[in-house]
Amino acid sequence: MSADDYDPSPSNEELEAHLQTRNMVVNLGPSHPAMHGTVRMRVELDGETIVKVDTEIGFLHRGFQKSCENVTWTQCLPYTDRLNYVSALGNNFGFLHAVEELIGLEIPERAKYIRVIGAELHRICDHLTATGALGLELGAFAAFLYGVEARELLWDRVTELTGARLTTSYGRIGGLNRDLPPTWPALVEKSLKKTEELAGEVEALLSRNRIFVDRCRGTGIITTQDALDFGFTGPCLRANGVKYDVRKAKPYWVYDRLDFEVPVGASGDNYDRYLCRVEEMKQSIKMIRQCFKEMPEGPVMVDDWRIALPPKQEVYSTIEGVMAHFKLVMEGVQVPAGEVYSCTEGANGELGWYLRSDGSGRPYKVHVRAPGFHILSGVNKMIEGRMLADLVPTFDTINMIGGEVEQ
Amino acid sequence: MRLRWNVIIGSLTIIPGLLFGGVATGYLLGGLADKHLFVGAHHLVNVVLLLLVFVMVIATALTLAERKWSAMMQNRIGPNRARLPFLENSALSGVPHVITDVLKLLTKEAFIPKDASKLLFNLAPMLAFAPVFALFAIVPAGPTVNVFGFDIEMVAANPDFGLLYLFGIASLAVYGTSLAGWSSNNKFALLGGVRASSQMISYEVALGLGLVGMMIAFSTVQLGGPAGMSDLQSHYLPGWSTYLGPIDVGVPQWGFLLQPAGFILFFAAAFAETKRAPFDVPEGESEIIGYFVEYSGMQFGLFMIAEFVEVVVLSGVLIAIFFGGPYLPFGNLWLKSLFGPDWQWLYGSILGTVFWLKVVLLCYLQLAIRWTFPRFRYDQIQTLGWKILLPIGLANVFISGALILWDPSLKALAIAGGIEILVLVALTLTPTPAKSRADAHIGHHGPVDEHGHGADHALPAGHH
Amino acid sequence: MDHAHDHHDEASKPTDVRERLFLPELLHGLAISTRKFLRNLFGERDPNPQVVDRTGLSLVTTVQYPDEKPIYPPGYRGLHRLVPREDGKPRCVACYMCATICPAQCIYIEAGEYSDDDHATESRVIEKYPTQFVIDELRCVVCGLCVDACPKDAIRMDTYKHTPAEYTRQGFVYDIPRLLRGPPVTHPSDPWYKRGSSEEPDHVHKEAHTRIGEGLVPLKLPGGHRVEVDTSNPVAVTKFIK
Amino acid sequence: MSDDKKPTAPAPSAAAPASGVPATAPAPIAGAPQSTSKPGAAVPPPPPAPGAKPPPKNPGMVTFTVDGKEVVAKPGTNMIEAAKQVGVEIPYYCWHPRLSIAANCRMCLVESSTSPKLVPACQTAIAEGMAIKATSAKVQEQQRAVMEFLLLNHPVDCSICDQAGECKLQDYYMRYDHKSSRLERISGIEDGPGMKVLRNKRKVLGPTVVLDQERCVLCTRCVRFMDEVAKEPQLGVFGRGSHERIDVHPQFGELKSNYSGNTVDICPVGALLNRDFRFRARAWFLSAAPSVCTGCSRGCSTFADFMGQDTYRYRPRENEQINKSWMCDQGRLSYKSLNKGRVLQSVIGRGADAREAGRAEAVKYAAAKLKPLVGSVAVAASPVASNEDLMAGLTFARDVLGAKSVYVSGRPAGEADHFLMMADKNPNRRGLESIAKALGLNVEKFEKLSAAVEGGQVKALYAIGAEMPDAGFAAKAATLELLVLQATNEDALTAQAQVLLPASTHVEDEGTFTQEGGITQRFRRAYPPKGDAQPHWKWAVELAKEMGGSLAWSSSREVFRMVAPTVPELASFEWDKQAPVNIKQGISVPAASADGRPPGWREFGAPRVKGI
Amino acid sequence: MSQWALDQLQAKLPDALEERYVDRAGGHWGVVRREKIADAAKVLKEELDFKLFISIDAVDRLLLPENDPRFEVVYFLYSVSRNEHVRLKVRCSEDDPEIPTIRHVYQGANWGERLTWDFYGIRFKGHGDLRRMVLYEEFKGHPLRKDYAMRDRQPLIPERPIKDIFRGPGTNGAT
Repeated sequence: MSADDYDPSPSNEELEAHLQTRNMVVNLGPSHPAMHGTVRMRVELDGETIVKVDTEIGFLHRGFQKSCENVTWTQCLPYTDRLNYVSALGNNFGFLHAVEELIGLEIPERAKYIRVIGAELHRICDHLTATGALGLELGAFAAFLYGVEARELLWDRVTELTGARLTTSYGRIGGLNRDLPPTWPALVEKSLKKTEELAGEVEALLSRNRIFVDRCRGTGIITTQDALDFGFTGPCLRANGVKYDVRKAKPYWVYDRLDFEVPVGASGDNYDRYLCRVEEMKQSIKMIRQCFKEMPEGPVMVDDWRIALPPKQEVYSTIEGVMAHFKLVMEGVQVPAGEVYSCTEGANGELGWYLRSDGSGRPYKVHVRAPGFHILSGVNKMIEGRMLADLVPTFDTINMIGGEVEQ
Repeated sequence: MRLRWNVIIGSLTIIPGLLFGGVATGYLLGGLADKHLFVGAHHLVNVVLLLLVFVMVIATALTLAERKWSAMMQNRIGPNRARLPFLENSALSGVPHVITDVLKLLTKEAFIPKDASKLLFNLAPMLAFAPVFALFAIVPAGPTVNVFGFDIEMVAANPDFGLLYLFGIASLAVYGTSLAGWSSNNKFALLGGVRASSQMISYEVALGLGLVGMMIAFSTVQLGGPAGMSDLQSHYLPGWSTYLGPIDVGVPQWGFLLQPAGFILFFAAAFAETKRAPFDVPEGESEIIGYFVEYSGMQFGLFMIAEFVEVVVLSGVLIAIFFGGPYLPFGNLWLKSLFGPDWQWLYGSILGTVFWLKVVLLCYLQLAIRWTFPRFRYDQIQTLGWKILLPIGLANVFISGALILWDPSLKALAIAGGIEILVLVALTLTPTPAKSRADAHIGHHGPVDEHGHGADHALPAGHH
Repeated sequence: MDHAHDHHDEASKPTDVRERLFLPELLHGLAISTRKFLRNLFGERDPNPQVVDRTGLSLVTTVQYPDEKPIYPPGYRGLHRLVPREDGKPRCVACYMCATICPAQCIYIEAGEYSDDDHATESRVIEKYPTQFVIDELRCVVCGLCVDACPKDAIRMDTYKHTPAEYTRQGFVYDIPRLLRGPPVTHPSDPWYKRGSSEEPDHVHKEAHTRIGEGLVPLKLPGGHRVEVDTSNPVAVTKFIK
Repeated sequence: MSDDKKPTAPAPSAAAPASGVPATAPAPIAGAPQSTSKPGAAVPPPPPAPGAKPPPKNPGMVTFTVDGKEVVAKPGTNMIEAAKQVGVEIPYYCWHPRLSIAANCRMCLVESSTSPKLVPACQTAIAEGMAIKATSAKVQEQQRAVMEFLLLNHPVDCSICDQAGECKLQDYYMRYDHKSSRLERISGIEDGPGMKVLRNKRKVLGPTVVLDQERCVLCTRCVRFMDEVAKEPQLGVFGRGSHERIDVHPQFGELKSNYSGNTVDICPVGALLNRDFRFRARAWFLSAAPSVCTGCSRGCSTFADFMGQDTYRYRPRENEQINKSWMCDQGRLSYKSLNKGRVLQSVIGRGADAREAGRAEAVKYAAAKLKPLVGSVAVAASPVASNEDLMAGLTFARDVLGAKSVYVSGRPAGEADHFLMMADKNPNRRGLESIAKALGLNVEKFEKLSAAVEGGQVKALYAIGAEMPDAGFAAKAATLELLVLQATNEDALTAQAQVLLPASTHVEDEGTFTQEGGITQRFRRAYPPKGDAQPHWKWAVELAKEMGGSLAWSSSREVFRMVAPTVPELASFEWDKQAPVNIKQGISVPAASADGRPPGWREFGAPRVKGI
Repeated sequence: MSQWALDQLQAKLPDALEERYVDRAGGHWGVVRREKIADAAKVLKEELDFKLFISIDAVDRLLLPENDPRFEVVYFLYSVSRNEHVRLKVRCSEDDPEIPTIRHVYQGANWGERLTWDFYGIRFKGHGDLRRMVLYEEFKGHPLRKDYAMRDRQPLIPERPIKDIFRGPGTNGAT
């Protein structure tokens, strides 16, 4: 259903002419069930129709950049986990990729594969959350819990991989903290099967359900022109039919060796965004399976003590090890002075990093181009003139994550 | 594949047993009342038993069932933390939560916002609760049987304007919600109240139209009594019945068979009246939280319990009108003949139990719908009500009327209904073709510059 | 029965009669939830803490936390512990590495010096020890960098449990008595295996002028053979592959 | 991180080649081929004729190249320093600009066009036309080998070594080696320790210094310092080969010198450690502020190393005129008074009536008490206070209190020695005298005040600083009707004050001292004042304001700028250009940052653990 | 990378680029004259097909060796058809931190410019709605400037009086 249904004809205006009406302004958020994270939307309503939206963020602002500028490059990692906390690994690895590009460092093959696996696992988690929450906030609670159930299974695997389910801190400059657990691939395969099943159920509950379709199709539309203008990337841009995916456009790690497709939509509405996400999950599952098949044995960390902490036994028993260890911990990895803009495909789109180093162990400037920020900035284009209830699915399909928007 | 036999056996024995005991008590007490007080005194017993015991107990149980059953549908366990003092090792399937809920609601502060209209604010929960509660008065929960020489009706009241009472009282419920929304001095509540009132008023039309077909078919608006809709459904379609040994079988003239469209219409409209998902926009917990956003404690509890009472009442009404009331689809006569004249209350109690079991099943259906379906948008509800349900209802009345005129024995109506049901079933069972709109475009991937596909090629969708 | 009412333009029209009819797809949905409902209602739940391995009719994936505990995988980052030596004192030498790398700055250390009259040879060799070692678990972000940064294997997060709830903020401030727990850990490279005290070994001094290289003192290992690194708990430290 | 920086060669010579190169802003490679002809030009194109020296390129200067970059230096300049001019760092351990050259660490070996072998940069004289390669593969291999050799017997001690963070071994290891150990492990235990020579790890050399012989790289800087600078040759090298070690000469028994702390400063590794600083803080947490030692009237330039609102140590700061690179142990320990025994709260009343008060209340109270006594208030000023404090305080005394003369208090005289320590223990006597003179106040001896108080002529006293040369003065002060005292540290006199105003120390504010030789030095603020303390000048400004005067100064810089022109000795001092601006930040900046919390600090404290 | 775009930009707007260089990772940068940035953005978007707005931020060069002028504002744009990022830079001094807005060229620059104003205090001329983005209006200073200390405290501010626009039964509308 589109906004045309609310089209006050001249006769209506005549009827209401003698009534002194004024638009109602309501605050959605910062504490509101549909405002993911804590966003405040000052919504001006004419009846049920949104006349004007003023999005106000900052309630979850954590000073990401300032914090990063005052710690070593390694210490930034826990901060990056908390950007898009649903897909922490993607952020984690994205940041490391940028730092490695700044150093000019090539990481070991196996680490590249594991990074792809981790990033794609978390992409699935992110999309499961987005699609599930879409169901939840439209009222279909079951769909959400099926999505979350699958996500939990994957997070269990992430726990086995990284040691924590949400805030992973798994990557390190030059590779990874540790190798895969030995039985991990089999568990992942099992979880992926279950995920496929559950995601299929979510799809069966939603995709063709007329109520759902009516709620999503034709709502939250953004034109391609506007989407590009606002800097939409990821599924939100692809729902408009623009085939821009960093994994294809500028392949990093091993994406150029993987066989996957990038789903695109056509109309840029909530429904297409939803379908894009559903399809992307399938592609991600495919990629993970390929990675397990092709992954070589070998180290997961570069062997250079100026970058990587020495192996623990070297630290315990040799002066060389303990010195490198101390220097790395005290001063951080000495990233050469320079600047770089590097991007990876985060769950919500292009996750760009503009890093600047002054040659010391601490970043001079860490700018993160969080995809969610730009998408949220265009949200008023998507819902002004629409109904209040359309705000809810729109917020879900853009997968607004407070952490990355407000940094 | 281990099964939980305790649950299976328990649900097969305890629930029917309890229901049976309750109904039997009702009949016997009714008979005693008539015998010792005055004729018709059993209606007083029914008021207490049906409205205060059955409806309230089931509604209260639904507060738990809503959570427990939804958990089952969602691969969860559901509430199981509350324990009774001496049974600390057993969760008792979460039953103690009912008690703790009540305790919590009673002991919480009843908060009244500053600038709220206090009188109306306090009045609204009562206004929301009372009408739904009164609705059940005309729903017959069992056959009329002879106990101790008196005809005992299992209904609180049996006015000859039956359904009109239903419509009348049902439309009163809107006051509670709209007053609650307005008096709270909260914009979200106000939005909810406005949504609720417009929705409830709109759907009364569809609600009425859904039943017109049945009224025409049975030529009555009464529910209970021998000429009421409930009892009429125990009859078979003329000529389409036979005996298998002692058991009578045939095609019963249930409203569901005669009027499937009317049933769906009425069901949908009644759902909208109860404001439950997918029609819960007045509540819309992810959008505006609802008209009762400012309520707390037992005042909120009243809104909540009113909703569950509505669920029970709606099930009762649906069963009385469309699912043969307390009667089985076949074998009613045989069942009646099993019991001697002095034991007719047993026959009544069995059928009463059947009625309540049907109610529980329909309650499950409503809960399943609530937890599975997304919610409509406010304007889509209006569209559905006025642009879809209303024309269908009118067409249904017209076609049904014509069929009844053509064939007063209702057989033609039953055939038409059967066809409708078959079409629906066929459509549901055919496998779903793989579909997603994005599919059409998958494959346009690869390095973007290869395609040279500029962004401006994409559709400027959505701008009509 | 045809509910499909055209209120979309062509582009966004429902494509399928079933979708347009509302009911078939709604019934599909109901079938899914009812199927799960029946399976979960009548099926016995498998309480296997590894959720992905659960079998049976019931699909319930809940882990009833205090009653059923999930199995945390090796390397799981739980509550910190200060690793004790064999003699029960912390391995920590107050080098401040963990306090330095901690992004949340939740570790507070004060260092002290073992006095000369301390009779434990280990202590005399180590010289330095923490008089205070405090972790504010409320500030901790559980990133595990402290474990990475420890050059003595003295802090670990292999307790496989979370920080328990407390009634006061102060309760989350863990000091040495609360942190010092778990099995002791030894490494062959620990300095007290190399020498008895921080003084110059006597014979080294004597032989210094005669033969170079005699200063090498054989490792004095407990039990006369090599020390095994404690492996009962997986070493939750960074594993590098060189 | 100890930086043995010496004032670099005069600017004109360094600027000469720079001006020749056109300023090419965006050029990708900054004019590499412009100064030398070809990469192969290790030997200059016209080979020098044997015996005949080529004519110098810059008359009076020596011109040679380091890594292809042309260096012009005065004859006799050390090669390491000359290379630093063009940004080439040559690593070294044993070399120190103020000590004789030992050339025993071999770290500074470079390739020279004048020698077939590698030559030590510290020892080799620069020569005209010489071409030095400080970063060639051969040199790098040599540096790596030296590092490996130095680390061969070095214990695995960074964890307990105070030097970690400012250790040259660590710095150079990361820069020139960063390879793993090749030391054989004890057989059978792969992850066991390597076989290293054991020496004494905790040899207490004296009251100040403790030695770890295992960590020592035998650069002999400490021995040379004691011999050449302190002129107390107490240290020596003993033993042979891998058993060589530093120790105290037997006849001395222990290292007992007022300058032994400097050996710790110049030790490039963690072998010599200060017993006072030992294990108290990690070097990388400490920030350093340029400061001045207030221990005596020498006024040595120092760095005050601080974390949070505590000073942890003083380190000498380069000052060619006053203290070179050294300072005495007594001065080194004088930082303790900055942390301990401080007056941090205003106190009103004396004896039993004393109670703590806020700043505003104390000022109001003092003003009310002083007002009726204007004209009869005696003024005492301590030469421990900075010039700015005295300027403001004495201006207040003259203009508002109507004082005609000032009594000079201050610490009593102590012992002096042969090198740096002076008998006068007050850092700013010269400053006080000149300011008082400039303000038209008579400078009076303290004995006079003492006598006047005893005799009852002086009933009220306004004192800037509580340091009194006469230990018995506190008892006499008890007879005073009014004593308004601005004090940094508690002593006997503070108990007698009617109004006690907490004053900040010199590390808590910026300002200047004029030392005995008349040299004025500026010190910078390390951290904000502790507690309720504030600088003397600020108290004076507030008192003046309360009493109806007008001293409208809001910073010590302003005080100086307003008053100094009238003081002939200070008029030419360029306040803004003195003292290095760059305060060294601790590596962990946030750890010891603005609001002064060490890592992990929490407001409600933590249970103290004893005897684990 | 983006060399083509800068070449084209130079050809079309000869005086726009002040400097060009290549960073460590091989990215080409163009330093645009301050007054030309809006024109450059327009050319890039409309003539060179850099339609996708990527990001905007600033750098405070206070502590870098080369720190005059103090601020650098960085722009990133992307062309889907050419698969190319373009990196632009505008420099402005501390005394006059004002740059023409590109909000009318890219709508996405709205929030980015507000964020830059918020964090660095760089004004964008013609923006029209230059409010703070994540901090509150009463915030003193601009936190990402290098001279804003890590743990600077902000003064407490009184609660802002919020005028309710529409009331229910209590006060009957107009307030």
